[in-house]
Amino acid sequence: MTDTDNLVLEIYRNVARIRAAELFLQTYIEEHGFGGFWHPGLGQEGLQAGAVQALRRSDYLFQAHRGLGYALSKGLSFERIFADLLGKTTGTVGGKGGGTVHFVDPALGILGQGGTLGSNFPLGVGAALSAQILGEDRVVAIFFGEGAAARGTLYEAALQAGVWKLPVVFVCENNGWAISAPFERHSPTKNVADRAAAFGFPGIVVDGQDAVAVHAAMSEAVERARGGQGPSLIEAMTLRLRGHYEGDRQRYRDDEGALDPVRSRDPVDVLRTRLDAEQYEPIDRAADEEVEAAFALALAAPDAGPEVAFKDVWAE
Amino acid sequence: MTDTDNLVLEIYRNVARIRAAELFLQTYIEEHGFGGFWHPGLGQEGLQAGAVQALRRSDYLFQAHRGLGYALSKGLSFERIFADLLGKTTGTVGGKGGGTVHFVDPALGILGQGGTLGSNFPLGVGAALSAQILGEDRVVAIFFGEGAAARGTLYEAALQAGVWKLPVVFVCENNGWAISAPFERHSPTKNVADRAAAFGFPGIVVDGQDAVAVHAAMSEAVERARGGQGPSLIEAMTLRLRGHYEGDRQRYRDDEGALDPVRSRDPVDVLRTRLDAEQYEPIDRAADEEVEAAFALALAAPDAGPEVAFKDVWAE
Amino acid sequence: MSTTVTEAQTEEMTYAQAINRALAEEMRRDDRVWMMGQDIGAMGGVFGVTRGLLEEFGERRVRDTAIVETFIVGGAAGAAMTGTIPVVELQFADFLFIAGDEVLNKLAKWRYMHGGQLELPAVVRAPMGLVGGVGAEHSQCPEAMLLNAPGLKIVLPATPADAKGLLKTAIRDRNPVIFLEHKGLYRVKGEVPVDEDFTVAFGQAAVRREGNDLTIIATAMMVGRSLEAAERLALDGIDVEVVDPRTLVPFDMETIATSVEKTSKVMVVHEAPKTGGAGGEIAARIQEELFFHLDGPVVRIAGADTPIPQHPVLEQLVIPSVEAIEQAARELNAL
Amino acid sequence: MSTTVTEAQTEEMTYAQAINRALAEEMRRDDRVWMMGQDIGAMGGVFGVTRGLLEEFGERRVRDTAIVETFIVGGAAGAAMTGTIPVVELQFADFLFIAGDEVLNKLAKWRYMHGGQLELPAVVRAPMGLVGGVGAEHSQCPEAMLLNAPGLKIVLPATPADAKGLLKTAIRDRNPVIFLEHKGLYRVKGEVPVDEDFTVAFGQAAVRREGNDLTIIATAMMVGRSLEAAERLALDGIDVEVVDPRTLVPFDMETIATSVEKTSKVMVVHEAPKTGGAGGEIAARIQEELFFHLDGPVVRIAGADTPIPQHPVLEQLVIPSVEAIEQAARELNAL
Ligand SMILES: Cc1ncc(C[n+]2csc(CCOP(=O)(O)OP(=O)(O)O)c2C)c(N)n1
Ligand SMILES: Cc1ncc(C[n+]2csc(CCOP(=O)(O)OP(=O)(O)O)c2C)c(N)n1
Ligand SMILES: [Mg+2]
Ligand SMILES: [Mg+2]
Repeated sequence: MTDTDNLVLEIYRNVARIRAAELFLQTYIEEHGFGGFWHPGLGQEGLQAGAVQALRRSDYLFQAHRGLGYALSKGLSFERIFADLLGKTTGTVGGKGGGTVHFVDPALGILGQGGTLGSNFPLGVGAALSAQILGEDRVVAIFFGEGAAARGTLYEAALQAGVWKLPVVFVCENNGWAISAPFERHSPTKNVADRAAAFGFPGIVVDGQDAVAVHAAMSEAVERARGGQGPSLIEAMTLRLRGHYEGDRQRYRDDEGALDPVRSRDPVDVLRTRLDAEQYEPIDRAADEEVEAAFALALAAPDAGPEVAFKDVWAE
Repeated sequence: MTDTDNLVLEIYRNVARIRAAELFLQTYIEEHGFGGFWHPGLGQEGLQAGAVQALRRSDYLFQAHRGLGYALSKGLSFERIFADLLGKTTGTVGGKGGGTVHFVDPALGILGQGGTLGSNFPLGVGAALSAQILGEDRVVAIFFGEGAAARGTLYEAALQAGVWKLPVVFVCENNGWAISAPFERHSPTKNVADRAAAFGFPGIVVDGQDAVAVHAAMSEAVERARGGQGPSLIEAMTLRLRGHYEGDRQRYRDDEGALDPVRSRDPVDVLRTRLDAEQYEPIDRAADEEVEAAFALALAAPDAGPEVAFKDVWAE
Repeated sequence: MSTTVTEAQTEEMTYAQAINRALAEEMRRDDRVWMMGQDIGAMGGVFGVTRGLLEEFGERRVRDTAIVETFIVGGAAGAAMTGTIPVVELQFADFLFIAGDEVLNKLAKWRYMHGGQLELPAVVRAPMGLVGGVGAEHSQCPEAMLLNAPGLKIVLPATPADAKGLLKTAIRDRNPVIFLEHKGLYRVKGEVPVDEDFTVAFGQAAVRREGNDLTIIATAMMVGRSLEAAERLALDGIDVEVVDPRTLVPFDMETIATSVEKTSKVMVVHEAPKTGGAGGEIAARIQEELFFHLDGPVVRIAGADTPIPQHPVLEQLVIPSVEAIEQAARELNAL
Repeated sequence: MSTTVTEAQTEEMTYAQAINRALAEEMRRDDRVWMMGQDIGAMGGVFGVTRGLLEEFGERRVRDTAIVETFIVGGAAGAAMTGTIPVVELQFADFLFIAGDEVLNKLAKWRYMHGGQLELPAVVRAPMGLVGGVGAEHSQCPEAMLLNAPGLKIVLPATPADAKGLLKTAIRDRNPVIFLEHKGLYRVKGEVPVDEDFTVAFGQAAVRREGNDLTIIATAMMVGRSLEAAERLALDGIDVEVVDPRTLVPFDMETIATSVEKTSKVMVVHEAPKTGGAGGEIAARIQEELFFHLDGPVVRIAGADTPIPQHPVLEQLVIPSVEAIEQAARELNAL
């Protein structure tokens, strides 16, 4: 197999795993409910896996709220992810999960997700600055939706990152919707990437349904960052296929039946065109099995006890 | 006289008046000190007068902290300006002035200046929105320095103003310095105007030392705003000739002796080339006299009494 | 207690519907009133509070914004200064701090700073408190963090009727008002006066239950929990008075003094963390003004000094339960 | 009272110089420590506090930023999570609210939210308080508005020695610290230990003056005014104890209890407005824990419930004067 074949397979493996989990959770939540909000990433698996694939383990990730694809692709196990979702002590946040969880694993470079949209920007740029100060070879990827791209924190953090040429890649998942708000009615620019000019670094639009294309664009941006040439913004065009959160009835949505044919392509299908059935079928099966086994393990793990609520405010 | 001659004369009158006051205050502060900070606008009189000249009385002004040129050009009298500076009850804020004053006069459309830099942006865009909602024919001018242009509030307010095509003109006085920070070391873009692309509206760079050029650019932007075509950003290139505040020794400054020859032109001189000595000399004399008389009147006005400190928190 | 014009006719509705009703009535009454916020239009708000308002009042007056909290609040301030009455929504009260400068340095101060030449009749609606599994950054009760900024009126409606009546007063007030809706109360039902002139005045506490032994001062969701605790205590002959201040600024010290003079024992109950919470202000003021009427300290029952855990079960552990209120009341009563 | 290692050798210097010294020493001691803020480099800070540090430590560790407060604080949080110790400066403490989300929702909560997996050893230096004619948006004392956000340590140095010792502790602390320097104290001189191991521990109040009749708990610039009032009262035989908590979080209740048990009369003095100020928390806690030791209410002497007027003369009217403190102490003593 060529390197490219290997790469496609590796990306496909994560895309398939994310998809398996997305579908599993969809059913699980329908049957059991969910405390808080679960924001499904269905349809965005390709870009999540493709982009994160371009990072090293030592690179830092600030993920968005749309699903688990980021953390999984960065190396977090399903068992810990599910444990977080279920509020088990075996999750990454020691039982403080449950509801809209905030996966974190410093050893894997997974550094969290701002509950207040846009708070990732200064945090991520700060992490990049830290790497620069320490002379460490690390790149920071900050994921965000096109809705969050309106926050002034993007402007401030990106401006300073641009001036200091910090090793950051801003990854915008433009899925067309911010809850009920369609992008084209809420943006003064055609693309989020158009705004990168204001920060003095490149903004690149890429087909978000093509994981390999996303990986290529991301790799270039990561290279740039690693080489000291500063930040980039990558805007992956995708589409939110389900509600904002699982259970959202989307009565506000007016694009039903007229989904953009490019943006609504299934990223799994797009990748499969590069593979044979003998290649992806075992991966798909393994993914389903992995998800089920991991979920069972997570379910069996101990629930967080009341003491969890009262610790971790302070480092002693 | 032609219309242009008249216009030049009118602008010159304000430029000369601002200059007279700037010089007067410089001496006054040297001799008497000043509570708080006085931020001299010396060298920026041309752009301030030229830009404001393009507004109607019914238009709204949110001024910056650099001097008194904005308020004066919008119609505020010297007597009230000085009364504010001296903390007299005859000022616009009823004795709450003194120190770094915040002139305001709703009847003249003078709506204030954010002490926290960048807070003018949402306020000004909100005022424009208000005009749009009420169906009023008003344009809002928001003045700010190139330093304040880094605030995320510009991004958020300009983005929404761009989407809603609100009648706003963002007027950036790029005087090269934000306290000790030289623009070129703190901006990822060559010009602030380059960032307007991110907001989806035009950004225009203009010679800030040429009051007539500023007036022309501003008039076009005001026209655009009035016609419902939305905001513009005008960046007037100027230079801070004195310290950040009166008394600043500028030990940090490294451009001494190498001042940009275009940006450091005296706006008074530039305007005079369009006039005859017979035209401007009486204006200059009148300006000096006006300043002295007004200052004397302001000085004689009553000081704010202690009761001033405890009122105006609430509208009853 | 309330300056109700006609309470004769009422209708049962939820707290969310009562807010919706107030918005609709005030927008009909006064053309200058308008709204902006995220998802308030076609969606009717993430909590459904603004449903139907876009349809009735149109896009000019009901505006969906981008995710621009500094503009939502700062723009409201600018619009309020120029002749309109903005009633803006932040999706979660926790986002007040994103617009901290606009709330604390603009809305609160700009009238004073300008010698009364500017007025800022804006209302910021901000849903606060626990609602289940939304975590530390979406569950806070921020009232105490606004209380040290003179110039803001702070409203904490605890019932559907109050939600309607207080919001109408907020919209009619010439000062900036932070209107803190409790997310956990949105679905709670109650009788609400239908009269369009029904308002609830600011600075008038409501005695939610009369009692002689002990006074509980509670706000927002803690009013209901305190009433429940009071009912349990009544079974043991402990007669609790529950007072709901409704607004923290202005604050009705008179009603509280009357109650304290009667009972001589006081507890303050709120959901926000104890340290630095509004209970500190209330307790300090009561002991300052009524020290010699007190049989014992003013006791504070409040949230733990932790952020709110994400976990939908754990989150309840860090805010006062009915049992905790009951237990503390028993102890205070036994003094 | 302080965990001073060696106080033997001291040097007279200003509060600003003491802060400068702490910064320099800690940056020499620990390579991970670095700074950013506006004008802190070549200019040495608008109040001259960081003079010479760029020259000694270079541009990598002493960084001038653009006017990007959300990045200054949020970037500090991100950098603190990843192995460095940022000590950032906001030019005025009022700007904490520009970065309200970063302070209250990130620094304060992100360790807890992530089960202790992240640590945020950042220091935010923020100059607060009156300094003369800089107005409502540049003169606030914001401590109370941070106090209801568990997870932040809050430090209020009142003397040059404390400024140095507390800042060194702040930089060595593994938690986020909001370090509130009083602008009105920058030029005040005092003896400061020169030992590089000199630190002042958090949570240890300083008894600034011993006395038997009455306890004044005062912070920041009010410590000096309270001491001055105490000297005047001493002339009339009123023996005042002045306690400076130094840090509000953690809070040294023990030292205060010892004092209150001795004097039975307590006053709390601070510069921020009274309503919602930190005095409420302190007073509430004292009466809660020491009610039966008190001869009368815990009295709060604090700023007026107004913004700070711009006028350099008027501004003094809205914060406690020595006379006001003296007068209130006389009244309390006469109880
Ligand atoms: C500062 C802030 N404002 C609003 C919200 C509420 N909110 C949560 S998700 C969301 C929409 C986000 O849209 P986008 O960034 O496009 O991401 P997507 O959900 O489409 O993945 C909003 C408004 C928030 N969490 N934070
Ligand atoms: C949000 C905020 N940050 C910092 C300051 C302190 N400050 C006052 S003026 C100034 C420099 C402003 O530079 P610029 O915007 O270019 O205006 P100029 O002074 O050059 O006219 C700074 C940093 C402030 N007032 N507000
Ligand atoms: Mg989206
Ligand atoms: Mg400048």
